[in-house]
Amino acid sequence: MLLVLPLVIPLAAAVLVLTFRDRETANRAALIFCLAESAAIGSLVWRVHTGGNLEGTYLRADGLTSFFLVNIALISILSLSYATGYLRHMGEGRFASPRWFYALVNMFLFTMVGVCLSANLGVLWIMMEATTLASALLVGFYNTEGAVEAGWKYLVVCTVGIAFALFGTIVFYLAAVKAGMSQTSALDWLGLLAGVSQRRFDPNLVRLAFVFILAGYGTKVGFVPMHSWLPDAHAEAPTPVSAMLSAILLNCAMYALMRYEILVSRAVGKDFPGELLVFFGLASIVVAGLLILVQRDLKRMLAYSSVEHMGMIAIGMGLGGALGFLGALLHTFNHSVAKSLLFFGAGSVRHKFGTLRMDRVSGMGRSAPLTTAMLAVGALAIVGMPPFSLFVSEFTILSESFSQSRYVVGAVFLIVLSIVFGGFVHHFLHMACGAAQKTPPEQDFTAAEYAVMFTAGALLLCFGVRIPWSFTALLRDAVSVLQ
Amino acid sequence: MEFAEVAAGKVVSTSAVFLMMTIVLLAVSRRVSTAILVFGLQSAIITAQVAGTAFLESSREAWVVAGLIFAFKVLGIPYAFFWLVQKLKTSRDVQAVTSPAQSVFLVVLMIFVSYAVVRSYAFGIRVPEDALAAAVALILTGAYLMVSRKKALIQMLGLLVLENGIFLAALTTTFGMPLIIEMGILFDVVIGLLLMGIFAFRIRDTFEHLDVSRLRKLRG
Amino acid sequence: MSTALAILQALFLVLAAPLVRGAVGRLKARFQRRQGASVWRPYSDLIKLFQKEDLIPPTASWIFRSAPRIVFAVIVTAAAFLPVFQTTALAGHRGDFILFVYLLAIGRFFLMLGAMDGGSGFGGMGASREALVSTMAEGPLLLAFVAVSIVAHRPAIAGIVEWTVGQNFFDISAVHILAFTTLGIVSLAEAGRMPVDNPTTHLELTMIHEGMVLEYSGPSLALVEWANAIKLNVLLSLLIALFVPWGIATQLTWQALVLALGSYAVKLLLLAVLLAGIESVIAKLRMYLVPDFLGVATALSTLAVIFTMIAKR
Amino acid sequence: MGWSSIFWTFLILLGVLVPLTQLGTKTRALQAIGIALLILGIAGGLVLAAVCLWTGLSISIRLPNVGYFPVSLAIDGLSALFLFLICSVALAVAVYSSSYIGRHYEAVEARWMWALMSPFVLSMALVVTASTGFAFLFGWELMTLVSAGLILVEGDAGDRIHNVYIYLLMMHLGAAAVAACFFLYWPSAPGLEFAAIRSSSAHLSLGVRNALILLAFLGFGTKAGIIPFHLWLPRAHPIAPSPVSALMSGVMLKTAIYGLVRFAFDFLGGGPAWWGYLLLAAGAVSGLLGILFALQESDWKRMLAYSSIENIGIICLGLGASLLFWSYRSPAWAALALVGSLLHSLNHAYFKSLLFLGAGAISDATHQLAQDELGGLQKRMQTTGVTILVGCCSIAGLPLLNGFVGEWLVFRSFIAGSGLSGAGAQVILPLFVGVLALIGGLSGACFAKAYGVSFLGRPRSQGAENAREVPWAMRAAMLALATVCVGIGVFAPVVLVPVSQIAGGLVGTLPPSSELQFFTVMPRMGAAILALVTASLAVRHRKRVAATWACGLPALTSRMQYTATAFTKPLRMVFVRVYKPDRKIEVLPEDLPYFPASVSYRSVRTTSFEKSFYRPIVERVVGLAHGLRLLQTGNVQVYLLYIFLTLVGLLVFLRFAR
Repeated sequence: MLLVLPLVIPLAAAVLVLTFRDRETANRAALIFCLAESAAIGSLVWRVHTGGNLEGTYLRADGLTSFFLVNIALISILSLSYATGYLRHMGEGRFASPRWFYALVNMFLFTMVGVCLSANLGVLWIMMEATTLASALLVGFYNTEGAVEAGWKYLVVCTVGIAFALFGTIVFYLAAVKAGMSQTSALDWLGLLAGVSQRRFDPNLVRLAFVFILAGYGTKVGFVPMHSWLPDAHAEAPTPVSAMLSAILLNCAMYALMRYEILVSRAVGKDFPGELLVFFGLASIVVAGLLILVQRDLKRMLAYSSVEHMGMIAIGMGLGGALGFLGALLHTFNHSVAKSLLFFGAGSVRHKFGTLRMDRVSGMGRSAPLTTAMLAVGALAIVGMPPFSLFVSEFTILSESFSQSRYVVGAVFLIVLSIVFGGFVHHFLHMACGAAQKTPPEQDFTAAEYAVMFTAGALLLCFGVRIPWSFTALLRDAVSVLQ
Repeated sequence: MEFAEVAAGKVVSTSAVFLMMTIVLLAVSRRVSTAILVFGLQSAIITAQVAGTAFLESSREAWVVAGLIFAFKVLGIPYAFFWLVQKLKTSRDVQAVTSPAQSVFLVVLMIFVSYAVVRSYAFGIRVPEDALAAAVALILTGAYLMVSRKKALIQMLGLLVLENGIFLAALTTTFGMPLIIEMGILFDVVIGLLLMGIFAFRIRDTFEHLDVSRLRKLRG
Repeated sequence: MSTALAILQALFLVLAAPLVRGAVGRLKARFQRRQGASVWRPYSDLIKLFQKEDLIPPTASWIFRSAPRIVFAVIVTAAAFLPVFQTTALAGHRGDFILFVYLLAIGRFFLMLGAMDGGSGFGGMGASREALVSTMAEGPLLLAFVAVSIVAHRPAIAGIVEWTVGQNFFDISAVHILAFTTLGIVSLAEAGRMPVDNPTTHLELTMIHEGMVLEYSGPSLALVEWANAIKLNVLLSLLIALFVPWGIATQLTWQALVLALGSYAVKLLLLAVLLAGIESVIAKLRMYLVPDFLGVATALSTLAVIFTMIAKR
Repeated sequence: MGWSSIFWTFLILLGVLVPLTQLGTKTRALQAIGIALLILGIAGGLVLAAVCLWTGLSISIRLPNVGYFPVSLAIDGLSALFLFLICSVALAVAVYSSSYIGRHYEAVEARWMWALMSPFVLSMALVVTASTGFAFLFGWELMTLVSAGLILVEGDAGDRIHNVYIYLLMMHLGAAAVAACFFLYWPSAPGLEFAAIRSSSAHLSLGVRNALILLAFLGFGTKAGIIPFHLWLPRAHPIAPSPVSALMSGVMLKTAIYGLVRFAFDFLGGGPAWWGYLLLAAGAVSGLLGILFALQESDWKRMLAYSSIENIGIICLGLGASLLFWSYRSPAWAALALVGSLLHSLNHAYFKSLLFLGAGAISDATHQLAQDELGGLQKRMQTTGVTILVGCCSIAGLPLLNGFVGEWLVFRSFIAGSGLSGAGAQVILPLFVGVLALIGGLSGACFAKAYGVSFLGRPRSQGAENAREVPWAMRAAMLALATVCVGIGVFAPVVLVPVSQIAGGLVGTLPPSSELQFFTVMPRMGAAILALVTASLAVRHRKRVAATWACGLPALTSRMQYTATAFTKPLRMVFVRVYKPDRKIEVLPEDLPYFPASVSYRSVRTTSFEKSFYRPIVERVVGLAHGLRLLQTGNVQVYLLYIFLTLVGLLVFLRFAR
């Protein structure tokens, strides 16, 4: 029951919310459903923490699941609260009204929760593919030229990528079957977990499977050079969706990779998947870090920054070790909070200045001081400055790389951090400072928007100074799954 | 029932050759409708293979899968494609960036590569070499179609071919995955195509063409 | 006894300074086949100036009047570091020559400030040129000290003197010759003598020291001039003490002291002759050749330090 | 127990309460209480540091872990010295600001200023008291960030932004190097507690040790503004509000020195001789170029910024000498040189912050900082003038003031270098006496010019003409700092004793006590000079105020005085190779060159480091980024191709990796 509830609620919400034609009602209903979903997730997580893993046929929940579910719940509450204010300018249209928006968002949420809860590698794949499908329409929601283009590219590139992941899944299944496992348990998580440690999997097949999985889910995570869809989709989607894409969808894809990493490293040793992850992580941070320097569109820059941070998480995962996993997970969470804050800020900038071109915005500090302050917090956090939380997680990952004497990884990491810092600070300073621009008559921001941004900022600060005890427990459970 | 078993065995073993032929046909087809028909044919061959396997293994699940594939990939999807072509009112040309001769050359090369790749693995897992090679070749061809054809519809088709290849690979190596997973995958494919169809309409409406290589506003 | 003598020798340096200046002037005049003024003339100049009134520009602040007094005070203090008749001085410690050099720097610093307080163009001009000269002179001055101190294994002026007295004159090393030359050049620059500065003209193209003191009159001018004379005397005595100290009293007996006084007077006279000779023979350098002149001193002093490596044992 | 609670109070006051009182309310009274709390907190820190410094007490407190990383603070001798430095300067700055900020900024800006200044001081205190790597880096990054915020509060026009940007970027690069320093210890000292780092240092391989010192040099050198990593310094310091400039120049740079000493001496315990040569070379270059650039600046704050580079150079000379002595196993002299540079750090903090506060007072009174527009201020601002004169004399290294103390110690250790066993070192080290003397001479010229042009003679502008003395709080702060400068200059042993204890603790042997005795001469000498000056001043003379002779013209005008630019012309011509000025002379009208209606002359000095070192690097990085941008073609087919190629690449890797 606990396992099914987090899936049923958004599904029901998606259907029900379509019946509310009135915007306000739709807003309220969506929020209520989201809170209900969070409560469901909360009780599930509590149950897992106190009573151990929950196992079902196709669904299950362990520490890692809990961690990502908490992440999803938090960001979706923030995004939806932000959306209630953000959508106020939206008219009615086919597929383009608030109720459709909420319906699609709830579907999207359903698929992501599904990814985390799946107990079967096949179901995992199905849910991953479903995330693409559910979010594609959201990316193209505005139906402008850019949105349609981005939506198409997103759909095509991710579907192709995911197709390779399917092939990888099949090869892994093959390896399991060849190792003598029954057809029913060869995709099942618990079965496989027992299998990889007790049976001898053909290492060649496992490696082949992992390569395909990496290319496939890696596309969804946004590893360079499979990241091409990401800046388009994140920049063109409505802001709350951008936040969800960057802050939780990428994490879900990373979650899928983590699951495989666990299995593969037990089957063929941790070096093989680790090295590949570190390689793609490095490629991602270097390329994305450099591209951040030359972006003109705020949301595009944020999207590249997501690529960069996914690279960091991949490095943490690939390095492994106590700190590597810890850092990767912590960074997953921190990045999602910081990135959603930044996307919310970007949404406010668009409302205020009517553009996201960073070279056309200036004097923001004077005309929109609160937004600027929030953006500043987000920007400082995302470049890994204390006292914000990403400093801690980046420190953790770096510590692991140096403790393994991986000096090159550490050095590249540090240099990229500086490049990204340069990029972000350059763009931000030029937006925030200078004489105030003539802006269109004051757009009133709703209290909800500020409350959301403030909450995110407070979370960043809080996790940067002291990680709450309850979260540490969550983290410990998750890391114990990974190790 | 000797004969039926022999026939089923033949179907399974020779289908690879037929699939190779469809690949070459896809490479040279210039018209959208031809490509769709070839795809339908390809799906039919795969259906036959599944059915053959189902018969040989006498597995009920496999029969269900065969039925599903027949319903969707042989009938439903080609029909939907034809409907799309009609609705979108686009030119019939596939708008390739390579000439048919080049395409054939590349495709044959891919088939060759597939054999080379498969050989190194097939030995370890003891499966029919031809069928697996055909599967890999399908994957590669699907990828090739997506890269080399500018029209949105053919990209969708390329994706389906790729999917077919993956399915075939699953079939030949493991006699298919659990039924519910297969159904889920198929469901995803269908929904994916539906969405791509929606986007095809939107692209047509917004840009008044279907040439995806001209969608280049977002870059850098 | 020793302390009293130390006070005496410092007082001697201060009080005899105008005489040295007068002597040099007289010798110069002789070299130029002129009669020249009396050697006591500087004293009467000072007395005359002390009796005049102090003219103060309306724009000037307290710096203007204090500067000459500070300059005088520090030069007098610097004089306390020199052994003249005996091998100890009133003040002195390990590393005291750094302090000595920096005391001279205080004087220059305040003289420049005083010059700029006058509010005319000439003060600034003189100060600017003084800044150039003093900047270039400080390095070689200290390096010369360092070279000698390394050879003597003593880090203080008095110690060096003591060590040198114990050596044979003919054992003198190349380091000493280089250091002596350096110190000589620097002394010319520091004391404002030819070829760096011409103390006898007020030509605005060339004047350095005279430019700085142009606005001063009366007692202030007297103090500046006296201080300048002491500086010359101190520098000449320094040359004597560091390089040709033989004859200086190592024990405090009357005979020794008389001998010390006598030999000191002779050496001072010889140096004065040398100085007068140089000033009569050499023309004033162009302003922008002065750095080259001091550059030579820098090079020599660097060489002196490098040569200590060989000269030490 | 009691002392550590003072430490806690210090942290909480500065970190939480003061910013809250400023940003949390708009009540004037509460904000005033906040300022008072800030001053109180800093004073508490000062007392704590003083107790630790003079009694040798050491305190450590442990904060809750952040993630996996322990956070604890400890005050040992070295920390106490730097904490003392930070708190004492910050105290004066806070008192100064209590008047200055209100006069210069609107309410909102003032609130931000106070709200940021308090964490700025705190972050510096964190850096010098941190006893784990995490805490250190936390403070280190925070310090940069908050100071940049303070600069931005002052104003955010286009060129300022560029300067702030360069500041932030270079600081970040430096911080990356510093972070790498700590991380290199991770394999041997997980947790990065200083105690573990210290004990594990002995077992590091030579390669790692060399890498560590190079990274430390890079990282801390950037923060300290060692040439060629100084690019940010003359850009960032002048544009900050004067009290903040005082903190940045006087105090923040010293945290880098602290870091360098911590790593090179405390952790690594000295190393091969080339470490010493590295620092000596860097110190010589920074010292000479720093003061040469300062000499040519006629803006007070830019000049002071460059002079900070010079003083950092002197400190580095001392550190280099110390490392060299240590590598040749004469720890006593190493300790002496270390005492010299530590003391010069302390002294520079005092006179530099004094001068920056003075610059603030000048701009407060005249609304400008260009020396060529000032003049005659001494008569109009007596107290400010005297304090600045003290500062100028100190920074020029004149005896009886604190600048001389540190320099003398460094000089003395150079000379002692002749006793080293290494053939090269025994000549090279004494030769550095010449370098330091040249630096000293140039700084004398520089500050005589600065003070003389601004404070003496006639006023050159209306602003200078109408200058008024600044309020008492500002004067009190400057007077206090000036008193400290004189105090240390005359009674040096007061601070020499604890500092030599610290140096002895680091190096293992106390510095030779016979050398430290030198400073006992200072009070007597000072008394002698003072007596002579007062006596000669006391003698009554007839005085008359009379106009200066104007060569027959009706009167002298202020335009006839030497300007700062004119003053340094001779030196500029001598060091023309260093400056490489771009001169532009424009004579109008052009067809009559001998009868000009107007002549305009412009001379711009572009730092060649920027042209030849930094710009190419930046251009290459940005060029690379633009190149990568082209790969994102926008064509979905190309994107798909990337995926396929990646896959093929991975498969090939798989084929051959086995």
